[in-house]
Amino acid sequence: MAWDRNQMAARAAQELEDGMYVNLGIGIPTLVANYVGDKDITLQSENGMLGMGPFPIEGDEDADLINAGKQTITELDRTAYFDSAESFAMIRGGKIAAAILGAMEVAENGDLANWMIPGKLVKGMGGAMDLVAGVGRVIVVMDHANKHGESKLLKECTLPLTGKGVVDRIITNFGVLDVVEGGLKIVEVADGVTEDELRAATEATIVN
Amino acid sequence: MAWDRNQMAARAAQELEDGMYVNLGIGIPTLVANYVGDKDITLQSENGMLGMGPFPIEGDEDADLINAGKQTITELDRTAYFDSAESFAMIRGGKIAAAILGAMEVAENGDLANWMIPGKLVKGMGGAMDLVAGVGRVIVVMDHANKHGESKLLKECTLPLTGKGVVDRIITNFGVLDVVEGGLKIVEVADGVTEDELRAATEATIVN
Amino acid sequence: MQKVFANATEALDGLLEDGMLIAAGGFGLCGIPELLLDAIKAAGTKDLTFASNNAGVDDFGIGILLQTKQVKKMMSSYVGENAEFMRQYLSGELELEFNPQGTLAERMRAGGAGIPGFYTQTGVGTVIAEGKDVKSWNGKDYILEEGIFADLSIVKAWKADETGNAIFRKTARNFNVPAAKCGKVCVLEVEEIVPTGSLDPDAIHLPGIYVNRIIQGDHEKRIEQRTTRPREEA
Amino acid sequence: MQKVFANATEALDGLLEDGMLIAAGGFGLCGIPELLLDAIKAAGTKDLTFASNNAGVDDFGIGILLQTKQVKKMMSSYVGENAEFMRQYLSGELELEFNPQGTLAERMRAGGAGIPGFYTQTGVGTVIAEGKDVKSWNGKDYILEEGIFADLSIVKAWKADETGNAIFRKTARNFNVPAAKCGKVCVLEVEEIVPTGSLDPDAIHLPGIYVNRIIQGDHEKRIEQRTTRPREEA
Repeated sequence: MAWDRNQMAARAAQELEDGMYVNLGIGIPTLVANYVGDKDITLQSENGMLGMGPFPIEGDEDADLINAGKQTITELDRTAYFDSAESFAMIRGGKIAAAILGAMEVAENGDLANWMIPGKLVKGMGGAMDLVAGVGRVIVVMDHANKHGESKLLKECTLPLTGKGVVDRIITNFGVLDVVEGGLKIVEVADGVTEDELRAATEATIVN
Repeated sequence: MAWDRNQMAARAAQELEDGMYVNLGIGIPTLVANYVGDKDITLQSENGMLGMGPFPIEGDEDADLINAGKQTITELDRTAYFDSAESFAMIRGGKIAAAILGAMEVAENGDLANWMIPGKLVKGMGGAMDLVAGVGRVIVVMDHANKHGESKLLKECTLPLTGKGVVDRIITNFGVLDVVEGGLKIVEVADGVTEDELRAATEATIVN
Repeated sequence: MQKVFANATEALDGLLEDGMLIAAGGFGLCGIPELLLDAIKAAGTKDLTFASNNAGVDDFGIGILLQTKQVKKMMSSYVGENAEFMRQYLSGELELEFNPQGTLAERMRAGGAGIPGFYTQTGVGTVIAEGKDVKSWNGKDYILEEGIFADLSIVKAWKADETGNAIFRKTARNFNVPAAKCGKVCVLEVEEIVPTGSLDPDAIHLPGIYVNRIIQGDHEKRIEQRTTRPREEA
Repeated sequence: MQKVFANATEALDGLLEDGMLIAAGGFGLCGIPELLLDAIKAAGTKDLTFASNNAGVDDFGIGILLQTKQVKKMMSSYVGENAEFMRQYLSGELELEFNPQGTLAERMRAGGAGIPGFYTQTGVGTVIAEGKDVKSWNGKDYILEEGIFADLSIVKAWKADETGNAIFRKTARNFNVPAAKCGKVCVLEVEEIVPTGSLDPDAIHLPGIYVNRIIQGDHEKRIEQRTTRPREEA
C-alpha cells in the first residue's frame, strides 16, 4: 500500500516535459533522474553546471566535477559550466522550469520548511531559498507523515521557512496534491490508498 | 608656445605607472598610448576587452574586433575578451586604475561635463558616466580654452554633468592642475607658458 | 526539444507583437543580430521599444527599422551615428531614454538574474539621477536603477550547438550576453550551428538554457570605422 | 609588473591583518585555495571573517583555521560537514551569518562590480529577511542585500598566465570567480602558470585585472563524496 520512494520519484518524473531545465534536490528527488525516460530533460546543478550526467564509472572520479551534494558526477555532450553567481542568476531569473525538492513541512498556503530544526544542529539553507524563490514551478516530494506518524502537510508550518507561498505541487507516498486558493486539492491518490485515508492523514485543509 | 596635442598626450602618459589597467577616451587621450614607452600598461576597451593593441595592418581588419570608438584594432598576447556587463562591472568596481578622458568643461570642484550640449545634436553619454564614477583616478586632457578663447576650467560647469566631483587632474595645453580643497592647484606649467598666463587663462579658482 | 529553425522569419513566428520591448545585442555594428532585424522589418511589427546600446546606422542595424518607422522608443547609451534617428527624435516621433552604457548592461544583466533593482554610483549628480531613489553607503550616494525585463531578446553569436550553448568571437560578445538573458524568449542567430558536444563545456559564454530558438545564416558584419596601419610598419 | 610569486607565504606577505574580511572561493572541498589556507594557518592571523560558501571539513579547507581558532566569523550558506565548526558555534566562540547560496554569490559579484545593494526575492518571508529593507515591484516584495567588499580574496584556478588571466576546470569554477572580484587584493593559486599568450583570449574566465598575485603549486584536491557506478554498467 502507498507509494515507495521509487514510485514517488517515478510519479515526480511525470511532471517533467520535453525541453525543461530542472534542478533536483537531494534524497528522493535525486532518484527522479532515473525515471525521465526518453524526455529531453537538462539537469542543473547549482554549484555551476547544466547537463549533469550520472555518477562516474569506478576509477573515473574527478575532484573538479561534483554536484551540489558534493558527489562525484559526469558531464554530457550538452554540458556547460559556469560560476556560482551565474548559476544563481539563472535560478533567480526564472530560467529553471522546475525544482523537485524534499521538505520537512509544507503548509496549505504553499509555505515550505526544509532547512532548519531549531535546537538541532544547523547546517544552512544552501541554495534552497534561491531555488524556491526563483524557479518556475516548485514540486515537493516527501513522505506524507513524519516518523511519529504526524502529517507533514500542515495548516501552518511550525519550522523556520525556506520560502513563503512557494510550493506548487506536493507528491507524497499517499498521492499528489496541488496548492490552490484556500488549501490543498487532491490531484491523484496513490495505489492502495483511498481518498479517505489521504484526507485522514492530512492536517492541511483539503478543498475540492 | 604651450603644448600641442602630442605633448599633452606625452604628459598624460607620465601619469601612468607600471602594472596599471587604463581606459583611454577618444581624441587626444587615444594618443597617450603612443607615449607609454616601456611601461607595462594594459588598455581596457569598455566594449569588452583588456589588452587592446594598435590598429591592424591594412587588410587584416576584423569586424569582430573593434574598440569603444568603433575602430578596428588588434589583440595582444595578454588580451581577454568579456561581455559588456562584465566590462562595466570591472569599471564600476574600481578595478581600472585610471581613465584619461577629454572634456568640454571642468569645474574647480571636480565636476566634469563632456557628453552633451543642450540644443545641439545629442549623441549620448556612452560609457563616460560609468568611467568617471568607477575608475580609481580621472585625468582630463583638453585644451585650456574653447574656440572662443574662453576658459574651459570653470567655477561651475554650465553644461549637463557627466559626473560630480570626479576629476582628479587636468592636463591642458597650458599645464597640469589638480582638483584640491577650494579649487585647482597648479602642478606644472607648460613649456613656453608662464604661471601668470596660466592663471589669466583660467576662470576657476586657483589655490596655492 | 527542437531549438533549430530554418530561418529568421520562422524563428520569430508567433513571438512578435506590436508595442513589445526587445533587447538587442551588439555594440555599434559589431555583433548585431542582422538576420533577425531584417526579419522584423519584413514582419512590419510596430511601436517597438528597443533596449540596445546603439541604434545602428541609417541602412544597417536597428537603423533599418527606424526608416520603416517601426520603432517607438530607444533605450540606449549612444546613438550618434544615425541621421534618421536624429530627425525622428528632434521631430518628436521617437522617444529616447538615455542610459549610461554600464548601467544599461547591468540593467539587462539584472533583469536576466531576477534582480528588479540595484544601486550604482554612475550618474549621481547628473540628469540620469533625476527622479530616482537615492541611498547612501559610507557617506556616498547611490541611485536605484531597475532591471530590464524584455519580451524578446534577439542576439548574435559566432557558434552554437543544437541545445543553444553559444560562443562569441572577440569584441562581438559585448551586449549579446546580457541582452540574451533578460528576455522572456531569446532568439539567437549564429554563423555556424555545430553538433552538440563539439564546444568545450568550460568555454561556453551563453549556456543553452537562455536560448529558445536558433538560426544559422550568412552575416555581412559591416565595419563602421576601418582604421589601419600601413603594411610597411609591420 | 611582476604578479608571479614563489609560494603562498610570499604571495600573502604584507596582506594579512588580524580581523580582516577574506572572500574565499570553492564549493565544498572543490576548487578551494588549499595552499593559501595553509599559509594563513602558518601565519597565525587571528579574528578572521570568511565569506565562503562552506567551511571545509575538520582537517581540510577552512576547517584547518577553525582548529587553530583563527576564525571569528563565517558568512556561508552551508556548514554541515564540520564537527569542530558546530562545537565552536554552539559554544559561542564562532559567529555565523547564514546567506542563501545565490545571495552570497551575488553579494560577492555585486561587491566586485561596485554595487553596494541589490533587491532579491530570495529569503522573503523567512528569517533571512529580518531587519532588511523591503521594496515592491509589481506587487511582489523584494529584500535589499548588500555587496560584499572584502579586504582580501583567495581563490584557486586551474591555469593562469603571467598577467593573471585565469581559467577554471569544470565545477571547480564555482565561487572562485565572484570571490576573486570582491576583494581589494586578490591572490590566486593555480595548478599551472602558462606563458602569457597561451590561453585563448575568448575563453578567459577571470581576466587578469582581478588578480594581483599568483602562485603555482601541487594540490591535493580531496574528494568529499566519492560516488560511482560499477564498471560493468559502462
